[in-house]
Amino acid sequence: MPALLPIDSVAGVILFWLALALLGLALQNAPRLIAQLLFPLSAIGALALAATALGALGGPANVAVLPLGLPDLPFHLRLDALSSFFLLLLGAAASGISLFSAGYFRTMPGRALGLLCFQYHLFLASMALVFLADDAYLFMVAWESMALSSYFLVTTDHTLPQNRRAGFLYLLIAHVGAIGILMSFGVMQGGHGDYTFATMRGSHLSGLWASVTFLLALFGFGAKAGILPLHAWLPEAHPAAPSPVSAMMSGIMLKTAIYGILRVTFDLLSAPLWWWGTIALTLGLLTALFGVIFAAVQTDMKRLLAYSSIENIGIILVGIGLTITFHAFHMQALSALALTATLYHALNHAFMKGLLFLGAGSVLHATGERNMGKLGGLIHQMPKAALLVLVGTLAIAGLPPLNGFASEWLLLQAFLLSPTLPHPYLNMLVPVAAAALALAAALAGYVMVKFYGIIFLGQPRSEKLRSAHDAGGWEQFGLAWLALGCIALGMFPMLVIDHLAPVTQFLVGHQLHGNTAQSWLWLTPVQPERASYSPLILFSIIVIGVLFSLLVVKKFYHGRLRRGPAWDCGFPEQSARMQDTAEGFSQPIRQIFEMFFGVIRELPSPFDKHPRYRGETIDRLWNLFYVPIIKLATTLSSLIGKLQHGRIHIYLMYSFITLLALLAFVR
Amino acid sequence: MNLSALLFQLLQDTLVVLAAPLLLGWVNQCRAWLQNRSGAGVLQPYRKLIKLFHKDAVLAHNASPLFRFMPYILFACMWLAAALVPVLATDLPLSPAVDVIALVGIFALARVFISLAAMDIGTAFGTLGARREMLVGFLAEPALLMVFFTASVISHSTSLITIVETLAHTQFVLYPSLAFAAVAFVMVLLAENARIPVDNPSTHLELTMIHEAMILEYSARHLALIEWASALKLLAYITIGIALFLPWGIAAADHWSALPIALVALFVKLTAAGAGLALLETLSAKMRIFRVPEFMGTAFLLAVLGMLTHFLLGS
Amino acid sequence: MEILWVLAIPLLGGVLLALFGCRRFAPELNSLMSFATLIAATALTIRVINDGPITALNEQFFVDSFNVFLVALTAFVGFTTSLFSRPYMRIEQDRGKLTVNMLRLYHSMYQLFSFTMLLALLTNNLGILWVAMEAATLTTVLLVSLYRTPASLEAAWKYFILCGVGIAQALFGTILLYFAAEKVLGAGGNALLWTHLNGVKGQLEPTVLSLAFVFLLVGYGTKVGLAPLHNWLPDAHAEGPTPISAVLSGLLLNVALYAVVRSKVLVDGALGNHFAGNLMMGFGLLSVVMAAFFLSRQKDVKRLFAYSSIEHMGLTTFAFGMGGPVATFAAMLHMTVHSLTKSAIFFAVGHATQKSGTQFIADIRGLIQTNPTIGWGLMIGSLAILGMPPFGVFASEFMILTTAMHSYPWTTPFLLVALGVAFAAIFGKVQTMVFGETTGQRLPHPPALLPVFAHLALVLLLGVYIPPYLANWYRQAVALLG
Amino acid sequence: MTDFSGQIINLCAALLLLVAFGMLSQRRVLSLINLFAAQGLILTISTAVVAYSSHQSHLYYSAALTLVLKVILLPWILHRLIRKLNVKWDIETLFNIPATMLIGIVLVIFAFNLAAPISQMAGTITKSTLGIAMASVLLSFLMMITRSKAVPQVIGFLAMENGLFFAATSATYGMPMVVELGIALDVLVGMFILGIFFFQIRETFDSLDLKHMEKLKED
Repeated sequence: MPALLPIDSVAGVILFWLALALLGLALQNAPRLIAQLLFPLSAIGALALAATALGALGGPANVAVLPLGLPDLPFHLRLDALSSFFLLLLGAAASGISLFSAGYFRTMPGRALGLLCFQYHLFLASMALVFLADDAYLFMVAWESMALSSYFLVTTDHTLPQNRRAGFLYLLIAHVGAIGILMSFGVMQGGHGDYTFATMRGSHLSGLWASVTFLLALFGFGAKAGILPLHAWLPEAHPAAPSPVSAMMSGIMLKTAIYGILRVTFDLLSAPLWWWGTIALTLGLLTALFGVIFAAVQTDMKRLLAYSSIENIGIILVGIGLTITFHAFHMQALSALALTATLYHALNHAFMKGLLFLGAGSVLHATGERNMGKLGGLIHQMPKAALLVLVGTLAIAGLPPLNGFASEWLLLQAFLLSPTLPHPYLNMLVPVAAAALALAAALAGYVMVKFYGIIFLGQPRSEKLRSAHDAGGWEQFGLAWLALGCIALGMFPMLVIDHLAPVTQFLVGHQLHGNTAQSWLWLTPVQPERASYSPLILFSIIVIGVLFSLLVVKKFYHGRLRRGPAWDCGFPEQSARMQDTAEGFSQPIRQIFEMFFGVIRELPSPFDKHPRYRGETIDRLWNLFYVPIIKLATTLSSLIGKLQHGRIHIYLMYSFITLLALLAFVR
Repeated sequence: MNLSALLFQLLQDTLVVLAAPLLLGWVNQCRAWLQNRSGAGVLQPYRKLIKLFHKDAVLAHNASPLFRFMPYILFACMWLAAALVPVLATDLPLSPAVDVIALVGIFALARVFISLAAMDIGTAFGTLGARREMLVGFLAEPALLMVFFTASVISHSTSLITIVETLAHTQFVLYPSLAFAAVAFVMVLLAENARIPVDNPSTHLELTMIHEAMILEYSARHLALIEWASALKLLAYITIGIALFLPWGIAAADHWSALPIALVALFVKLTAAGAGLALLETLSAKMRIFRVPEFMGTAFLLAVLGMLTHFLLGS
Repeated sequence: MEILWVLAIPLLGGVLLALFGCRRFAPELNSLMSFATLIAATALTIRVINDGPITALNEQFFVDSFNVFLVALTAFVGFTTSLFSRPYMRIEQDRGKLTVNMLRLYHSMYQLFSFTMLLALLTNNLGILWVAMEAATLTTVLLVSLYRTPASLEAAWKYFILCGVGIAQALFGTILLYFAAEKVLGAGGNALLWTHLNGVKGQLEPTVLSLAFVFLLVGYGTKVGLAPLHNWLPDAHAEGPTPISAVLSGLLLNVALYAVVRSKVLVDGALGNHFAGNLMMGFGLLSVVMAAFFLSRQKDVKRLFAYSSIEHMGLTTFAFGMGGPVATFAAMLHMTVHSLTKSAIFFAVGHATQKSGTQFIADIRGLIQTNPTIGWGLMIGSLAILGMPPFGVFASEFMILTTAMHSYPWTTPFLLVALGVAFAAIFGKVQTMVFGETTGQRLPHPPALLPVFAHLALVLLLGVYIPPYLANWYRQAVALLG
Repeated sequence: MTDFSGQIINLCAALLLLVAFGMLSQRRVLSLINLFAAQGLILTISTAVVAYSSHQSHLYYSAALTLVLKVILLPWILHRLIRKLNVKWDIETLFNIPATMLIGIVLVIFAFNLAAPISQMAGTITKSTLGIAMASVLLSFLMMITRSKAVPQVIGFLAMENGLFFAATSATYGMPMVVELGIALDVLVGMFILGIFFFQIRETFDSLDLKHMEKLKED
C-alpha cells in the first residue's frame, strides 16, 4: 500500500466535512447533538488539516486527479507550498471558530441548525477545495460553492429584509466577480478545452493579454476580497451573518481572494509587469484608508469589524503590489520580503479578525445588542471574554509584541528597502505609500480603542447589560485558541517566516533565509544592521518592567486602597449617558475626513423639548459607483422594455426589418 | 553580547529612570524663569512623586483590573523606550530588539492602554480625554514614523544604533531632508508629551485638556507611576531627537574611552533641549482643540515632504 | 422499428385522450403514454448509441447521436412534465379554472405536441421538419389560450401569428435549399433528405444557401425565441398552463434550435466560411443582452422565467455559432441542462403560483415557510439556471465563456454585463419569493415535487460528473456537427 | 411550346404581383377575400402550366390541391366566417395606403435585386419568377404589418403562403409530394384553429380589432 500523501489527508478532511454537512441535515431533530458533537468534530478536522498543511509546507507538490468533473477535464488537485499555506490558515482559524460555534449555536432550533450545519461545513469544504484546485473548472466550482454556501449562511435569518438585501448584494457582487475570474481563465486556457493550471503555466501570453488576465483576475478576486470599489457587500453581509460565520468569512474567505490573486499573478502568469504592482499598491492603499476611516465612524460593532477587514485586505493588497513591483524588476530578495509580509499579515488577520468577530458574537449572544451605543462596561460581566478580546484588539491595532505588528513591521521594512527601484517615479510613490500605510495603521489603533472601550469599558449604557453572562465554555475555548494564535504568531515571527520560505520560494523564486536561521529570537529579514526586531525580548522587558515596578511599589508603598465614586473633576451627577457614544467617539474623524463621507445630520434646535440628534454617515462610493450603474441598468432596461410594445404589428415589423436587414447584409 | 555591554545596558536603564524627573524639573524651572517666576526647583518632580507614593489610593467603584494595571504597563513601556535609545553609547545589547518602527509601536501600545484605562470608569472627561488622545495619536504616530523613515533611508537601516552610527560616525554630510524631519519631530514631541500648544499639563480646563482628562481618576501610587512614565516619555523623545539630529558625541560601540565625553555631551544637550522646550512653550499659545489635527497634519506632511526631499535631491 | 414506436405511441395517445380525455383517469393515461414514449425513446437511444446512426422507412427517418440525444431529452421531460401536470391540472380543475372538455383538449394536444416534436427531431426530410414545426405551433396554440382569459387569447394570437409568419420564412428557406439541392441531387424526394444533402453539401450553390440560411434562421429563430423575434415567447409562457410553459421552454425551443443547427451544418459545408456561425453569434448575443435587461423589469414570475429562456437559448445559439469542439459540446450540454432546469423551475413556479393564487412576484412571499420543498425547489432551480455551480448550467456556461474569451474576446463584455444583470434580476426576485414572511394557502392536492428534484439532481450530476458514455455520445454529436 | 408556357407563367407571375399590390391597397374585407381567391386561381393555373411543360405529374395533384384548398375551401370558410361574425367593416390601415404602396414598390425592387443572381442559375423554364415570389411574400408580410384587424391579417398570412407556394412551383417544380401534403394539412388545420380563435376573440373582446390585444407588454 502506498504511503498516505498529504493531499490524501487533506482530501480526507474535506470528505469528513462533507459527511458532517450531511449529518447535520440528518440530525435536525437533535440540535444539541449537532452543536456539541458535530462542531467539535469539525474543529478536530480543521486541526488535522492545519497539521497536514503545516507538514506539507516544505514538502514536494502532490497532485491527484479525481474522476469527476467535465469529460476531458477531471478534477485536478494539487497541494503545493502556496495551497498548503492557505490550508494551514484555514485549518488553524477554522478550528477555533468551530469550537466557538459549538457553544454559540447550542440554543438554535433544530431545523435551522441542521441547515446551518450543512451550509457551514459545505462552506469549509469548498474553501479547502478552492486552495486545492488545480484546474479552472474545479476552482470555479469550489469558488462559487463557497459563495453560495456563505450566502445561505448570511441569510440564516432571512425574515429580516436587511439581511436579505445584504445576502443579495453579496451574492451578486460575488457572482459578477466570479465571471471576471472565469474570463481570466478563459484567456489563459490552452484552447481545446484544456483548463488545467499546468497548461496555463505553460501558456506564454503576450503583454497585452497577460495584463487583461491580471486585471480581470484582480477585478474578480477583488470583488470577493472587498477591494475598492467592490467593497459594498462586505459591511452589509458581515453583520447579517451569525458571528462565527462572519468570523469565517472575514478571517478565511477573504483570504481565498488573496490566494487567487497570488496564484494567478505569480504562478499562472509567472512574469508580472511592474505597473500591475502600482495598480495593486494604489488600490490597496485606497482600500486600507477607506476601510479604516469608515470603520472609525461605525456604530454597529460588526460593521466596524467588517470595515476593519476592508482595511486589512487593503494592507495585504499593498503587500502584493510591492511584491509584484519588486518581482517585475527582478529584485527577488525584496519581493520575497514583501511577499512574506503579505502572507504573514493574511495569516494574522485570520486570527485577529476571527477572534474579534467571535468576541462580538459572544457580546451579541450575551446582550442581544449589536449597537455599540447601547453597550458598555461589559468587562465586569464578561471578564474572560473581555480579556481574550483585548488580545485581539491590541493585535489588530498593530501593537507590539502581538502579531499584527510583526507583519506590518515586515511590510514597512519592504517599503524602506524600495528606494533601490530602478524607476524614478515609483521611487517617489513608495514613501508616500508608506506614509499612507502608516496613517492607516495608526487609525486602526483609534478604531480599536473605540471598539473595545465603548463595548467593554465604562458604565453600561442600558440596564439589561447588568444581567449579561460571560461566554460559555466552548465559546471561551474557541476565543482562547485564536487569542493564543495571535500571541504565538506575534512572539515567534522567525518561526513563521521559516515556514513561509517554501511559499516565497515557490512564487518568487527566493526566500528569506540565512539571517533568520541564525537565531529564533531575532527577526532580521535582511541584515541585522539594517533592521531587527525581537518581540520576545521586548515582551520580556515589558514584563520585567511591570514586575519590577509592581515589586518596588509593593515594597515601599503602604498599600492602602479605598473605593469611592468617580471623581470626574467633582461633577456630582454623572450617568452612563454622559460617556462618549460610538458616534461621539468618532466625531473628530468625521470632522477631519468629512470630505470622504456623505453625512446626514439632524441637529436639534435650542428650543426643542425633546432634543434628538441623529447623524448618519454614508458611503459616497455607493453613490459614485453603484447608483450610476443601477441607474444605467434601469434606464437601459426601460428603453429596451419599450420594444415590447404589446402591438403585434410592431412585432411583425421587427421580424420584417430583421429579415430585410439580413437579406441586405447577405447581398 | 559581552558582560560589559550588559552592564552598560543596566547602567543606562537605571540612569534614565532616575534622571527622567530631573529633566522634567529642569523644563519646568526654565519655564518659571522665562515667566519671571522663581520656580520650585529642579527637584520638584521627585517631591511630587514621593508625596503621591505616600497617599492613600482611591479607586472608583467600577474600576476594572485594566484600570489598576495600566500604570504599570505604561511605566514599563516608557522605561523600555527610554532605555533602548542610544543615549551615551551605541553598544546597547538589547537595543536591536526594538528598532524605530517597534519604538513607535511601543508608544502606540502605551497610548492605547492609557486611552482604554481612561474610558474604563465611564466618566464624561475620561472618554473625552481618550478620544482626544487618540486623535492626536493617530496623526502623531505616522508623522513620527515618517521622521524615522527619513533617517532610515539615509542610513539604510531602521535600527536606531545603525542610524546613530551612520549619522555620527561617518563623514559629515548635511541632509536637507533631516531639516524637515526635525521640524516635524519637534511638533510631534510637543503633541505627544502634552505640551503647549497642543495640550497644557498644568490645567484642568475641560475645553483644553487631553492628557490630564485621561488620568483624572487616578490617584496616589498609580498617578505617581503615570507621572513618572510621562517624565520618561519626555526623556525618551528628547534623547531620540538628539540621536537623530544631534548625534555627535555619542560613543561608538567599542569606544569606552569616549564615554566621559559622551556623558558631558549628553548633559549639555539635554540642558539645552530642556531650555529650548521651555522657551518654545512660553512663546506659543495653547491652540483650540480643533486646530490640533491641522497642527498634526502639518507635522505629518512635513515628515513626508522630508522623505520626498530625500528622493528629489537624489540623497 | 423503435423510431416507429417513438412516433406511434404519442400519436396513439393523442387519439386515445381525445376519446377518453374527460375521464377521471385521463391524467394517469397521459403519464402512461408519456412513459411508454420514454421507454421507446430509451430503446432507440440505446440502439443508436450502440450501432451508430440509423435510417428507416426509405430514409425518411434518420437518427444520429445528435438528434437522439434530443429525442431522449424530449421524451424524458415530456414524461416528467406529465407527472407534474397530474396534480397541477387537478388543482386547476378543482379551483374551477378549467372544464372537463378543456382538460380533454389539453391531454390530447399534449400527446400530439410530443408527437410533432419527436417527428421534427426524427425526420430526415427538411420539408417534413418544417411541417412538424408548424404542427407543433398548431398543437400548442390552443393550449396557450386554454383559460380563455383575454390575456391568454391575446398571447395565443400573438403566438400563432408571429410563429406562423416566422415559420413561413423558414419554408421559403427550405424552398431555396431545395432549389439549390435540386441542381445536385435531381428533383424528387431525395433532394430534401438531410443525409443526402449532407453528403453533397460542398457542391451546393453558396449564394443560394446563404440566402436560404437567412430565411431559415429568421424562421426557426422565431421559434427559438431569438431577439428581436422573440416577442411571442414571454406572452405564451406566461398565459398558458404551467406544464405547457415547461414543455415550450424546455423542449420546443430546443427543437427549433435543432432545426437551425441542422441547417447551419449544410450552409457551413457549402460556404466554407463562418457566415452562419457569425449570424448565430450575433443573434445569440443580442438575445442574451436584451433578455437580461427585460428580466429586470418583470413583475410576473412566469414571464420572468420566459425571458430567462430567451437568454439561455441565446447563449446556446451563441455557442453553436462559435463552433469548434468545446463550444459545440457546451452548447449541447447547455441545451440539456437548460431543459431540465427550466422545466423544473416551471414545476416549482406552477405550484408556487397555485399556492399564492397569483403570478405576481410582489404577492408571492416566504415560500420556504409554508412549503419548504417548493421554496427550496424554486431557490435551487433559480440558482442552477443562473449558472451557479455545482449545477450543470455552470459547466456549460464555463465552457462557453472561456471559449468566447479565448476566441472572440470582444463578445465577453456583453456577456459579462448580461449575465450580471440577469443574475441581479432573477435572483433579486426569487429571493423575495422564497424568503421572508409568508402569504400562502393550502393546496387541495399534494404537489408533484418528484419531477422538480429529479431534474435538479440530474442537473447537479451533470455539473460534477458527466458519465463517460454521455460524454462520448455528445462527442459523437459534436463530430457530426463539425 | 416551352416558350409559350414560359410566357404564361411569367404572365401569372405578373398577375400575382398585381394581386398582391391589390391586396395591399384594398380596404374592404370581402374584396380582400376575393383577391385571395383570385391569387389561388392564378397559382393553380401556373402550377398546371408548369406541370404540363415539365411533365411533372405530381404537380397536377398540387394544382388540384391548390384549387380545392385555396380557391374554393378557404375563401368559402372565410366568407362564412365573416358572415357569422358579422364583420363587413372597412379595413383600417396603420399607414395610409399610398405610403404602403411606395414601400411595396421599394420591396419589389429589393426582392428582384436579391433574386437576380439566383435566377441566373435556375434551370427551370420559370427562372425569373423567383424574384416575384419573394416580392409577393414580402408584400404579404407588409400587409400583415399594416392591417389592424384580425381577419385581414390572417388573409395576409394566407397570401404569404401563396407566395411561398408559387416560389416552390416556379423555382423548383414543386416540393416533394409528402411535403406538399403536410403543408396543405398544416394550412387547413391552421385555418380551422384560426376560425375557433375568431370566435373566442369575438366572444371575449366583442370585436376583432387587434387594438384590444395590446395588453401584454412591458410597462
